[in-house]
Amino acid sequence: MDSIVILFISGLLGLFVGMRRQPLSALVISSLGLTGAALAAYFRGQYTSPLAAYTAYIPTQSAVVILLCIVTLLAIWGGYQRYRQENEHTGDYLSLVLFSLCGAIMMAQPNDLMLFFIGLEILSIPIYVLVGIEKGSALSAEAAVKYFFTGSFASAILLFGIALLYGATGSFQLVEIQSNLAIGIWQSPMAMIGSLFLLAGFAFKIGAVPFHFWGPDVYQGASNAVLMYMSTVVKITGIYAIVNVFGQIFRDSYFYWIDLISLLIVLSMFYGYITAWKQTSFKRLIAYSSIANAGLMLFALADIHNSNIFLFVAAYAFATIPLVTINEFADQNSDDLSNWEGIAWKNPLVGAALVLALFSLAGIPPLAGFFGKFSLLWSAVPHIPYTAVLALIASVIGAFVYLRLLMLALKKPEVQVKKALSAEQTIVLLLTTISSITALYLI
Amino acid sequence: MSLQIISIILGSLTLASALMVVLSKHPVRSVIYLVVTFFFITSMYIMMNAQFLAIVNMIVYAGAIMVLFLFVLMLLNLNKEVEPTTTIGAQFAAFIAGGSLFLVLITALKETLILGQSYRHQDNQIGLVKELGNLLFTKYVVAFELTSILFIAAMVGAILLAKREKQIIE
Amino acid sequence: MQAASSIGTSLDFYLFVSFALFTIGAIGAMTRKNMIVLLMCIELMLNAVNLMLVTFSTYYGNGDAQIFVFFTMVVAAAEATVGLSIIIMAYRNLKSIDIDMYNQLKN
Amino acid sequence: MAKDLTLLFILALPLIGFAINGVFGKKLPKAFVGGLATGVVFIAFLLATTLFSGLHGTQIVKLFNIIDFDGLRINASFQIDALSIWMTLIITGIGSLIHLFSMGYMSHDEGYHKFFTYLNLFIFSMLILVLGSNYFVLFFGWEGVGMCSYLLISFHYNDAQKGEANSLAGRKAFIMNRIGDVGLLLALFMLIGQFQTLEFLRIGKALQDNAVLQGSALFFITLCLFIAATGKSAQIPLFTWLPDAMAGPTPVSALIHAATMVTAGIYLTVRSNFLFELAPATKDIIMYIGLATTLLAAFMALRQNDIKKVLAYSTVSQLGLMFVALGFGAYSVALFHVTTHAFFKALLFLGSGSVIHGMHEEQDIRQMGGLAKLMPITHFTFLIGTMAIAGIPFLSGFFSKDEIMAQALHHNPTIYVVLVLAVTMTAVYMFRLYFLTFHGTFRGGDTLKSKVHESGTSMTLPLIVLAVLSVFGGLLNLPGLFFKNAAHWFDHYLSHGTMGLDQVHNAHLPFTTSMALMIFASTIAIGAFAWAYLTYSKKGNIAKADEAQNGWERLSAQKLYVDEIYNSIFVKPLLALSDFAGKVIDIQMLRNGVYALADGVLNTANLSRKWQTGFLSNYLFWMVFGLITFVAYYILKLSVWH
Amino acid sequence: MALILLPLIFSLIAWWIPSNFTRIFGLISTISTLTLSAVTVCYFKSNEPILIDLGLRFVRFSIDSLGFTMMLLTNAVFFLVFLSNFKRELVHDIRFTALALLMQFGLLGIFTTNTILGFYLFWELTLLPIFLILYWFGNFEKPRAILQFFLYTLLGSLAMLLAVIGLMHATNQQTYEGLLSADLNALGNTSTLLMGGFLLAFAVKIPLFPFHTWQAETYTKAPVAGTMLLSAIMLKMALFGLLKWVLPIFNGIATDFWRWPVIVLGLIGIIYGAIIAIRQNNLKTLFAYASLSHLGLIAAALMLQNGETNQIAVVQIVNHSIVSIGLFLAAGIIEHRIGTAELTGLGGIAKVAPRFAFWFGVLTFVSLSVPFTAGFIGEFFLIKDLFAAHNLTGILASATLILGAVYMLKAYQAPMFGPTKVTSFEDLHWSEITVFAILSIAAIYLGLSPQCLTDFVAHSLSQPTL
Repeated sequence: MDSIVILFISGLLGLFVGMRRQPLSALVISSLGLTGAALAAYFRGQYTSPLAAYTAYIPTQSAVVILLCIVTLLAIWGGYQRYRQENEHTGDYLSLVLFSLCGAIMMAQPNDLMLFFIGLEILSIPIYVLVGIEKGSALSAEAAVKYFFTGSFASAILLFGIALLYGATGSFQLVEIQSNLAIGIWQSPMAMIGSLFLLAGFAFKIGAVPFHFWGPDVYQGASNAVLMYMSTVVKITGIYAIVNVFGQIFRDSYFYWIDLISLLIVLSMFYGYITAWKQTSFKRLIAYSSIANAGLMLFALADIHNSNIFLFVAAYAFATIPLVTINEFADQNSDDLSNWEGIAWKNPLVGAALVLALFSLAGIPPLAGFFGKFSLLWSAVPHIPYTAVLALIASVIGAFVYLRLLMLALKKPEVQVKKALSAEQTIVLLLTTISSITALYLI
Repeated sequence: MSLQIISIILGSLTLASALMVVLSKHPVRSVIYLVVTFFFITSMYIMMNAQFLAIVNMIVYAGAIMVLFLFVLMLLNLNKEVEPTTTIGAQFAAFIAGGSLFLVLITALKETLILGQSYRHQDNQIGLVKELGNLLFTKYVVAFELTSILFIAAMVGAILLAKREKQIIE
Repeated sequence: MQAASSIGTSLDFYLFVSFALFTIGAIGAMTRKNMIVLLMCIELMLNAVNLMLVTFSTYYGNGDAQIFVFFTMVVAAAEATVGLSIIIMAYRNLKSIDIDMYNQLKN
Repeated sequence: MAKDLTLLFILALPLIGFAINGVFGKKLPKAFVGGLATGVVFIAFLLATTLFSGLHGTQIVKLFNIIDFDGLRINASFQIDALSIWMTLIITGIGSLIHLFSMGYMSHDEGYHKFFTYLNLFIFSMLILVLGSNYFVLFFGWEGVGMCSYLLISFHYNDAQKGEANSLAGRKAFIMNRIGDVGLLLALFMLIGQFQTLEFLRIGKALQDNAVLQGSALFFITLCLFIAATGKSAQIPLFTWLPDAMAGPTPVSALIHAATMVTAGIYLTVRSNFLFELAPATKDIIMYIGLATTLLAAFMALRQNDIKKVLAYSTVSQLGLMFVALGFGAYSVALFHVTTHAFFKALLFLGSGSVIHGMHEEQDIRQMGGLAKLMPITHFTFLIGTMAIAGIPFLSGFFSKDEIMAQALHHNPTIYVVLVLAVTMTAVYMFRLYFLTFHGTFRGGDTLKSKVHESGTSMTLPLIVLAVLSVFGGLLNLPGLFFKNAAHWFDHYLSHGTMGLDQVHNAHLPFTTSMALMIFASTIAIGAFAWAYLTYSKKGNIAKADEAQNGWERLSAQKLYVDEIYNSIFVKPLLALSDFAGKVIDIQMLRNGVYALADGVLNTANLSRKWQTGFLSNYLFWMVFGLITFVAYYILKLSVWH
Repeated sequence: MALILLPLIFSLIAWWIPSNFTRIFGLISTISTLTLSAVTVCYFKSNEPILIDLGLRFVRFSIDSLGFTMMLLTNAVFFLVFLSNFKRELVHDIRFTALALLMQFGLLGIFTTNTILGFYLFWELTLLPIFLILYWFGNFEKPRAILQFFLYTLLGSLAMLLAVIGLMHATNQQTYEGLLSADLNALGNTSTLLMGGFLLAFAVKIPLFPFHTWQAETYTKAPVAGTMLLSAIMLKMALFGLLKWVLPIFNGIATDFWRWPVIVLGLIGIIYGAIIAIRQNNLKTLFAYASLSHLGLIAAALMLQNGETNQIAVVQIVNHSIVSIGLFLAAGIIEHRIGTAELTGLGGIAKVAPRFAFWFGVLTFVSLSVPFTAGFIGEFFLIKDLFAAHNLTGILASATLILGAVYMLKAYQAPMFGPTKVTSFEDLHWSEITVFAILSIAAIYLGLSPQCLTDFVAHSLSQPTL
């Protein structure tokens, strides 16, 4: 809660500073805001918030908030390069990101579907705008249109699901819903259909097949800075929300959904990875890879109580952000994969970050991505072993996708051209690289 | 019994006007039909004694939002433009999908606990402003406050997107 | 109870209307190519949800759902604002509000 | 000196020679290298004679432990008994002579030190083979001599014309030997399975104590041992490598492919006599294989024109003869022939070496003739060798061969008849060889004739010594009809000091029969001599050119086309199989299959990306579709459940 | 601990070493690791495994005598690889040095880890460096040849990951001793499936028959040093895993189920690999198929689960490392100096490079497992035990002796003897001679006295505790 307040205020401040064309100050304010929000979340256990007395509060775990803040911090730094040059919209961009993050924090671990829905909208609406922030670009406009319409359509579906659930149980409180449903979900088709609508809405948010269509198009149309934010924060929030909502509502009966979840997992992973293979645009590649990763994330639903999604999403975010940063580094205005040829040779830090990020995404130990995957599979394997087998086969295809990108980036060029990273990019790459490695402490 | 008849008539009109929203070729007519639909929905709210919502729906939806729609339509000066058409196949597919969706939803209704149950008139004051106001500013005050973020964001976004860039003018 | 006699006043009728509205909205969203109409269809879907929520609220005698409807309207308003400005922005770029013209991003 | 120390010295000396020559040989003077190599072998021979003279029963010398498992303990240990010492004497004795010969023969070779290194290594391996006290150590030596044989056959791999052929011959020998080795290996495994030990003494004792062993097991063990023996001793079907092995330098042919290594198969059989005695079926197989080999090889030798090839087939034939004896269970007889054969065949090979050396590497007898005057010592010793092998009375070969014939007659007169045929052929081709080489006129042209010379002392000395041995070798095992007391000395010697042989008793024919046999044999030999003299010396016939040969001659000259048959039965199918497996199965089916699978999976990307049409309406449609599928699935599931 | 971490530290330092000193640095670091491990072995008592617990959750280390053997082998292999490439461009490259050292760390981890997850972690850790080495320094025309290697490897290791997870779930244990004490037979068919997961990973690495197609192409196209690392030590990971982990842990239903399938695959590999090798025209491809043949034998013998066989299998593992370093070094020398390893383009090298001919010959004979070499002992006893298990397996396995002679002699004679096609050939450099000499001495020492090794590992094989 305090984090939200801090973020909101710094967002407002950023907005005003941005109006004065001072991008750096806006960045500093936003960074401070994010840091403050993370700290507030960290110290939240130390004192009681006055608002906690109310029934509808936000019980988000501090770890998630901190993760979201850090990821956002990295994202705005990684994408800052562009806004330093075109300082027109820096303030708007930063404050919209911060507002959106408020929504993410609200919806990540809700206990009340109403707050959850509002959070979802606060998260989504600024992103609709952010996608279209490149006003001169037709692609950006198209992406914004597509994202907006699919997004509001999915919101409507989700809302419908919430309404049906309410109809079946008479409450928006997850705890009450659970206790009212305890008589048995199969006695209430309405609740069942409601939860399926809910699931569809979530699947849209994290971009699982067949609700993934917005992903590639929107990712491609969005600028690198926005891509960095939305490919990480939205997914993290989405998966946390679904785990939380389903974990609470179907505390004892989540396994009813397992076969559907398995289907989603398998479809997403195979579709995502296979389609990623033939992409020529980096952003689309990342988009399809994120579809597949969404499938992986859904493993968390196989055993809701024991799953630990944190590691996976963190690893995913810390691998995606440097990659997009490198894409920004490669060429600001194009996302064609040909820009990636031999890019590792332009800068040693880029090379290191790239190798680690791609191997982390491919899930090869001892990098963070492996531990994420492992912790997901650890809880899932006893419940859906055959899905796990299929998922791992899909992972092999995925590894191919990443290795292909890696080979492209590592190809030794005829003439080596050095290129410097900007300061923020350096920081982002350093931090993500280090964090990829420091996952070792998890051993 | 009269209530019953009124309900049925209202319901049918709602659906009819909603269908017209989808079916009419001209966007302005769609807007008008939408306003009509909202009007009927509002009246249904009143039937259920949800007075506050009825008012809000009338003011916000039929009033503000729909005017905005019209405004944008006029702004873009689209009323003369030929309405793009959809292929028959796509329409058919959409219709099948919609139909099955509806069927599926009806299944949800079947065998539901509340099927066939009438209103509970014993506590019908909840839809009044006082009751809701109480609830809104105690239990849901956090949510209420947080919507301000939504609005700020929407505002910033709307201005940001709709504002003409200088470069475009020059 | 007497299902036949209570038609119209019973909840399931409103639910039926709401479902029908939702379906009409969805079909409209799938078939119409004009972006503004599309947005209206989505508004229709949201209204269907509102209607359902109010119905349930009446059934349970619980104000929560009506508060929710209030918030939904808020959200719908914000969404409409942003949506319309996106449409304007897009129109400036492509000079069209035919959704099928927005087909650069694919595969 | 204690016996065990002596034994170790015998083993160590060639190894030392090998090491010194191998490491420093290149920098040392040639005389020293050759002298050292010859010296160590000769000293080993002297040491072996001391062991021989002090031989008393069987003694085991344990060196160290190779492997010690719960069920199986294998030592590097050596056995001193009559058999092993006798073989040691042959190896070191003839070995030192051949070393001496090589000093002259190889003097102009650039690989001089390498040659002696290999020779010493061979002597060492061969000693290990015959001295080992268990099958494992024997196998060590067995493989070791195979390796040395390979190295020495392909010694002249750098030769401009024959280099490739030489190395191919080495390879052929090694591979053929390997096939035999596998037989030995399997026999060893079965022995371990049956007896949990590989020690000769313990196996023999176990068999004595408990003779009721599974008959079929023993049959297979002995069969595998015999397969090993066919490989090493060039019997049918694994004999084709030996003629090819003549590609090696002539001393090598003398030492390895005539005197010592090829007799390892006979040694193995004699050593395992306690096994073979209990497996009569195997003995029959041995006998018939030996018979076939001796006959066929003798036939092939009839029309060979390469001086060494004649001797090679003769060796195969003689080895077959020995196996016939083994098949009859006449172990000491076989070993007696091994001994005499070692003398005269080494002599013949060295003689041929001397001829080749004198003729400047010319091996074709059609280019020779009349060498008797040019190379008197060689001529004389070669004549003795020829007479010995042909069975001219009172030379060594006469006695040893006669013993075998006697055994044959005793067991089966039909076999005797066949053997007579083989022996006749032996006499015929040997005398043909002799007369074509040393009599008549020189056919190699005048330039070559002027260069032909008698070999040096280091080469003639071994010839003389071996000639003496060939003459008097028969004294070792005189038949009973000459000197009652001294007769059958070798039989007694062996049977008293060798495990198992004391159980075996050779059959002795009555006086008149023996006498008749001897006279018959002598007649054959002398008759062949006379025929060859008349044909090649008096009439001056020379070997026909290839084109002029008639049916049987071509068959003989082309070695019955065995190589060709093997080539088309074994080699070509194997190569074809290899090609098939490598190209079709491995690359086309497996590898390309994987590629196709991967490509197939990845190419579905072309399809799957079409799903992303770019039209918003389609996206919405698919979302609704997904939603319906969700719900429909659960409704179905619900109705199935309830 | 320093034993294991040293290569990692070196590999991190390596990035900052100026390129002039790279090769010296590589040599020094491998020597120091080797020395350290050798010294530690001297103080090591084989019945007292060293346990290293760093307080990590999933990874603990314990070094028993088998671990020490493999560790020494690893360190020696890396030392030899660096030494043998001392005159090549390759070791001048920082990337190679650093990656190779990283790989060494991964391998040491595998051989010393005490937890099943640790085993998997290190198993995969080796993948990263070898991929980069293959990609950067190999001459693959198409990326898919590398990808083929990774297709197999990843499929295998992901199967293993599933099996690891399943095993940890099923037994609630993660340490070696814990897993040993767990009763997996109670799981019934599940344990068979779990073992199948491990076996798939191993079958790809070893490689066993249908999973081998990556091998020939990868070996042929990889840089020689990479091939040496792959065949000399990386493949041994799988055999080690089989020997130390899978077979003792799954002893019972699962091993009974898998024994004959694996033995049959191993036998097919022995004969199939050897037959294909006969007609290969490229030296490296030929040796790759030979490797398939040799390792099939070890894998088949390991499945017998016989204490003595296992000890001898260790000898054979070491021997194969020796052989493969030697042979691939020879092939690499030929390729490097002439530019091709195709047999049709080679011949008569022995005339111009007698030293090379000699040492190559020695290594050829070592690989032919003639007496006095380790291979002789190894093959003799392994085939013996296979023969004891079933006569037919023994007979088929012994075909390797015959076919091995056929292709190895071809591989040696064709370039060395044969008609002269190569006229100038730089003879061996001292560093290469040293490598060959070390290999030959090691092979002969083990051949004469295998007991020293078998006794050393006997304890940890017969009573696996830590």
